Amino acid sequence: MTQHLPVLQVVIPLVLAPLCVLVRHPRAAWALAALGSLCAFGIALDIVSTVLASGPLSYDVGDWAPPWGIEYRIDAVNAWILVIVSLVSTAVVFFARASVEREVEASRVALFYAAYLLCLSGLLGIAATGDVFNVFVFLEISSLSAYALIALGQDRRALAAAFRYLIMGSVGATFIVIGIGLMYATTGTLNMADLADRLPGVWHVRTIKVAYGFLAVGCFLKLALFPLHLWLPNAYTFAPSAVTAFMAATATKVAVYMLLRFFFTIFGAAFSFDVMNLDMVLMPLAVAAIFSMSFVAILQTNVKRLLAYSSVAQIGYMILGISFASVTGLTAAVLHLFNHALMKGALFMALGCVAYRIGSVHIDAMAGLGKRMPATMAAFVVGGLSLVGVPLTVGFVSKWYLILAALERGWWPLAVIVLITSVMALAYVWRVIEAAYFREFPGDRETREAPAALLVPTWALVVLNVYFGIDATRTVGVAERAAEILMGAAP
Amino acid sequence: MREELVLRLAAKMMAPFILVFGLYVHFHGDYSPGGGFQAGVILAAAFVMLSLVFGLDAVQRALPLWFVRSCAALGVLVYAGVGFAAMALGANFLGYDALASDPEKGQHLGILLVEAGVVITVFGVMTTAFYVFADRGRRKS
Amino acid sequence: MNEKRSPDSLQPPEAGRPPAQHGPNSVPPRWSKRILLGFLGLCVAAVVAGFLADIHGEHPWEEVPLFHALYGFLGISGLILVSKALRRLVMRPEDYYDDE
Amino acid sequence: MTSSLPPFLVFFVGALLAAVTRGTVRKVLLVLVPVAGALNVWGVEEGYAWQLEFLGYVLEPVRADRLSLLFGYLFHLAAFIAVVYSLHLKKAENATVQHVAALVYAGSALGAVFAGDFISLFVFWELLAVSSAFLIWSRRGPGSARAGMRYLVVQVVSGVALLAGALMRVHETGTLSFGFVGLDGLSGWLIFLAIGVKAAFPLLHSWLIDAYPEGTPTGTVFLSAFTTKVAVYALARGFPETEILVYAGAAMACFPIFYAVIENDLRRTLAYSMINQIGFMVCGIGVGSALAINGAVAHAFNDVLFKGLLFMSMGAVMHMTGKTKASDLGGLYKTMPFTAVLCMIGAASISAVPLFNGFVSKSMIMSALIDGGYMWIWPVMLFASAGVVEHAGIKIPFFAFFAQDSGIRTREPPRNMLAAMTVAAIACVAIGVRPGLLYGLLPYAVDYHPYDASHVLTQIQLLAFAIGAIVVFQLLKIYPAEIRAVNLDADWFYRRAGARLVRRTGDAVAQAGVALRSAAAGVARPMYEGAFRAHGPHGPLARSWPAGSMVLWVAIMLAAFLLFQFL
Repeated sequence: MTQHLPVLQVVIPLVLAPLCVLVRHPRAAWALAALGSLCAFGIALDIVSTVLASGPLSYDVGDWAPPWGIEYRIDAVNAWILVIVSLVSTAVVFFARASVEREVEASRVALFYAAYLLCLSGLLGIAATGDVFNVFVFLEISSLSAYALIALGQDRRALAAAFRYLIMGSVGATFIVIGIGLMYATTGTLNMADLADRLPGVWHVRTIKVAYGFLAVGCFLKLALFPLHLWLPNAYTFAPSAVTAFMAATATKVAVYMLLRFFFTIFGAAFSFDVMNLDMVLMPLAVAAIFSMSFVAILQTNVKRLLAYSSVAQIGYMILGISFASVTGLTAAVLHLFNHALMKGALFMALGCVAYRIGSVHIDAMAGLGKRMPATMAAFVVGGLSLVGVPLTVGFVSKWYLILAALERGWWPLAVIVLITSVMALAYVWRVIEAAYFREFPGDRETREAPAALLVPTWALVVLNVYFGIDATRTVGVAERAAEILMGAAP
Repeated sequence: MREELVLRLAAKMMAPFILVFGLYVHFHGDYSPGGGFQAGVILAAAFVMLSLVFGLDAVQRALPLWFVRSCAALGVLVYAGVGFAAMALGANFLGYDALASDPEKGQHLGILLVEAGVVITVFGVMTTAFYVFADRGRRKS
Repeated sequence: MNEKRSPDSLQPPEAGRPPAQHGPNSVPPRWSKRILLGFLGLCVAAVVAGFLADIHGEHPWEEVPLFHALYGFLGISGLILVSKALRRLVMRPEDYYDDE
Repeated sequence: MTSSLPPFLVFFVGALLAAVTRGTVRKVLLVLVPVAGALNVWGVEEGYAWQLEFLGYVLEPVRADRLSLLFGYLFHLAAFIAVVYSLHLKKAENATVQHVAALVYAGSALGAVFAGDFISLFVFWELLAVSSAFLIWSRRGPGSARAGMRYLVVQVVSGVALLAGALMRVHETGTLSFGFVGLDGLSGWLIFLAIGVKAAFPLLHSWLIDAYPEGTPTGTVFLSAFTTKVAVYALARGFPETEILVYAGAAMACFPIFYAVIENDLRRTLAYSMINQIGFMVCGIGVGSALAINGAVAHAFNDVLFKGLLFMSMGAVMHMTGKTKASDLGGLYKTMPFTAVLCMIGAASISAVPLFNGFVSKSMIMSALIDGGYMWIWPVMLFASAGVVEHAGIKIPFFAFFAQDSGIRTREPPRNMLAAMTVAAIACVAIGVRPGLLYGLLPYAVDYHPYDASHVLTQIQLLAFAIGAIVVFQLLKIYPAEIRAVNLDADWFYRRAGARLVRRTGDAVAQAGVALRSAAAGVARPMYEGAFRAHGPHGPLARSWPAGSMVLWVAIMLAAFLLFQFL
């Protein structure tokens, strides 16, 4: 049975999704979603340990041998992504039971979980597959279900936000499929490993460079790289709390993974950096993203929106890590994929707790909550500190590697920028803390602590934030292995 | 339109043929142009036509929303079920060879069943989409 | 503009309380006289003892007789005068920062 | 001894327990924590170390040598005194927050002096900043929230500078170990700057003046003991014999005394006095000889005692009367005689009167200056030590307890406050009478005898005539009167100039933005109006306009990317 794990990882959530539609009962649908997430998480853990112990796994769907058939190929890089996605999904799904009951109409809850499972399986599929067209198919599965999930938000503007996301997402997906098509036209293959073999022979062909351009812009759009991030703030702000936590922690991460796969595994680091000068493209955009989006975040009054802009800035850190074009830089980027998923998951879930009790995540509505909802706000504070990069949290580990990579490359101004923007992060996190702890609670509202059903998953992620901040050997080990694979230094 | 005798009669007569043609497109999909996606749309088209002529309510009495929605889900299960069946018989996921004693027959059977899943899903999704949109317009007016 | 104002005008008037400013004569008179006399005795004793004892300086300036006494007196005099001058430069009303 | 715990752990565990206990149980616990910690640290011997691996580097969260052990003993003593002093706190005074923050703060200070590498140091450095900020916020007075925030920002910036310097150093030397740093290269300067902020170097000092008087009466006692002393420790470890420190120390010792003369708030006067005393220590570290380092750390030890005593006596006054301004106080000796006497012991100690502890450490620094050949710095420091008499020796006790009777009638402070002050006073006198108690702990072997006739007599002459000058000026009515006022200091640059700058830049940016927008509107309006007419006010296409502009960006990106590749 274990040899089927790579495909089961993706197929189990995919099969459970229609079951959710069939059973229609909200709690039963939730149970199926929880089952799917747990299975995916368990399988991901098994896969990652296998991959680390004995090298990449390969699975031929339908017994068609690659490069003709579809191959699922899992090495340290995507095993890691599978862990991130399924871990966050598991935490969010336990959080979602109470949160979704409050925020989504009862008649739609079953459909919600169906879409959730589809989105999960799409994201896992993108990560697991070794076939570029399959990437596109799973990208569409995850995106379409994501649009539906976002549209389920309470606010009327959720629909408009989902629609804009749909347009932008479709443009991005189209660009990616155009890129894939151009690659296929030039090389006649869709298998990643095969493409990697054949592409060096056609580096000089213009079609390949154009394909590269389309893939780059498509990925930039999907991962919300500044200035193509415009769809993200609204989508995150108006989606149901659980969806925001899930999407923020996984969707953009998987898009970054796509970028890494396309540019490092398929085209190769040499082509990306020597021929296409990818580092020179990415670095200014990353710096602009970090600076301008951190600044925008400082000025926000809706905390969900604030964190959404912060996400764009944090994506800037990952891209910055990639732009260093070194193993250390990629380690930082891959590490931050995981760490940022942990912190943003925790933060958005804490906000979900606030929304559950107060119904608003406006900064003024959070005044005095430090006393009324101590556990929730404590979770927010720890998550926020992690975002700032305070030692003993995962944020510090990421920043540490980013700065090391900057210094290694001799670009110390970038190291300084990373430190300065940490202070900017402190500024926007502080605004929330200030409201929660230093302002008086308006006396006319009765507010209690969020229920344990919400707090337990939130704190689970918070604890992981601290745990992997202190004991970073495992995460750093995997990230380094992944970075070596991507740079072509290890199989 | 309910009073238009010619239309009502023509629609009633055409519907079975459309359905049969849809099934033909499906079953012949592995040898000639066609397949699950097209067949599903053709099947759905029959009901779309019927509801245009006889009204949404009449069709929904025969084919309620919950049924078509379940179809959408069921088809996926059929598809994945074939995959799992192959897995249970010792092949990889969707490895049709294992479905029958003769690999070639297995391929036939597998593709047919998978396409059947696709037919059911596409039919369900198309009809659901039509229902949802048609319903929306009706409520507003 | 503030520099030109006299220090007293900065005082907020407070009715019903003795003025909060402590002038030089605010030491209780009877005690202060005894303490001052005792203090004067200490100064004299220190000077006399300084001449009697063998004072070995480490710094060249310490060769000057009664260097420490003179330095202490002049130093503090200078300190007080300079501080008074400094006040003209840096003093602001108490609520200067309140409108931050 | 391997059975010892890391010193900071005792305090952190204590803080955790203090957070969940109440009433008498917590009081017992609070007293027990420093005692248990002291017993623990007594068992720690030189060479004790605790290492762990982090991100591929060997970290040394605990590393004991004579220097860190001395500070370890000191911080336990200080924590004990300050904890006893704060036992009376009630719920209304935010007792839980204050107690927990104080224990974390003391534990972080211990962690910092035992930290063997930069990362551990940085962690404790930031913990110090955050935990101590709560001691300021807890006062909840007008301005303390803002002052606490300003304090925290400065401290965090210091931490960031430390981290940046440490990272560059790792990159240069490949080791994280915190030993001698020196001022070569940017990394050394960054670390120097980070420590300098905490040590209140001139122009970096104003956070201290700004924040300490805003703390709670008990909180300021903690504040006075730890933050700056950690900085002194770090300087002694990383920058001994750095010549610039001699001059920086001289400046620090001198400029605050002028401010102290005219400052009305007595706790702020003490804050200035604090910078002045740190000046002596910094100066000693700059000289760098064995005698000078001994003098500097011995003075740090003593400063914690007598400055703590002075802050405690002013805290007691503030606790009982709610006032700290010289212009509001006076005549309190009638109702608070014990406090007055204890305050005067502190004043005598800080003024380096023979038989008090300030004398035995300050003379070491003065002698070391001459031995080191700093002939022109010696008179400056002598002037500074005469200045101490003026503000801390005379002004503090005089205006609070004597001077003109303010009419305030109160009682002695709570017994725990008196007890804490008594312990500190006894320590001051004990070290003053028996310097060997302290000298035995110093980093280098000591062969220094403060009590020879020459030293004692010259010091008495200096002090007596310095006081004489004050008396004369008082009698001649030239002495500057106490006036309710704010004195501008370097904090003006960020509180006023900075605020103005931010405001003006903001205005300018806003204006530029308006101009830019109108210019852009001139170009974009015709296009926009065309689109507007075409699609109508609420047409479906008008609503998707933002999505359109997003797609426009996508197109621009693609075009730019391809152009970049083909040009």
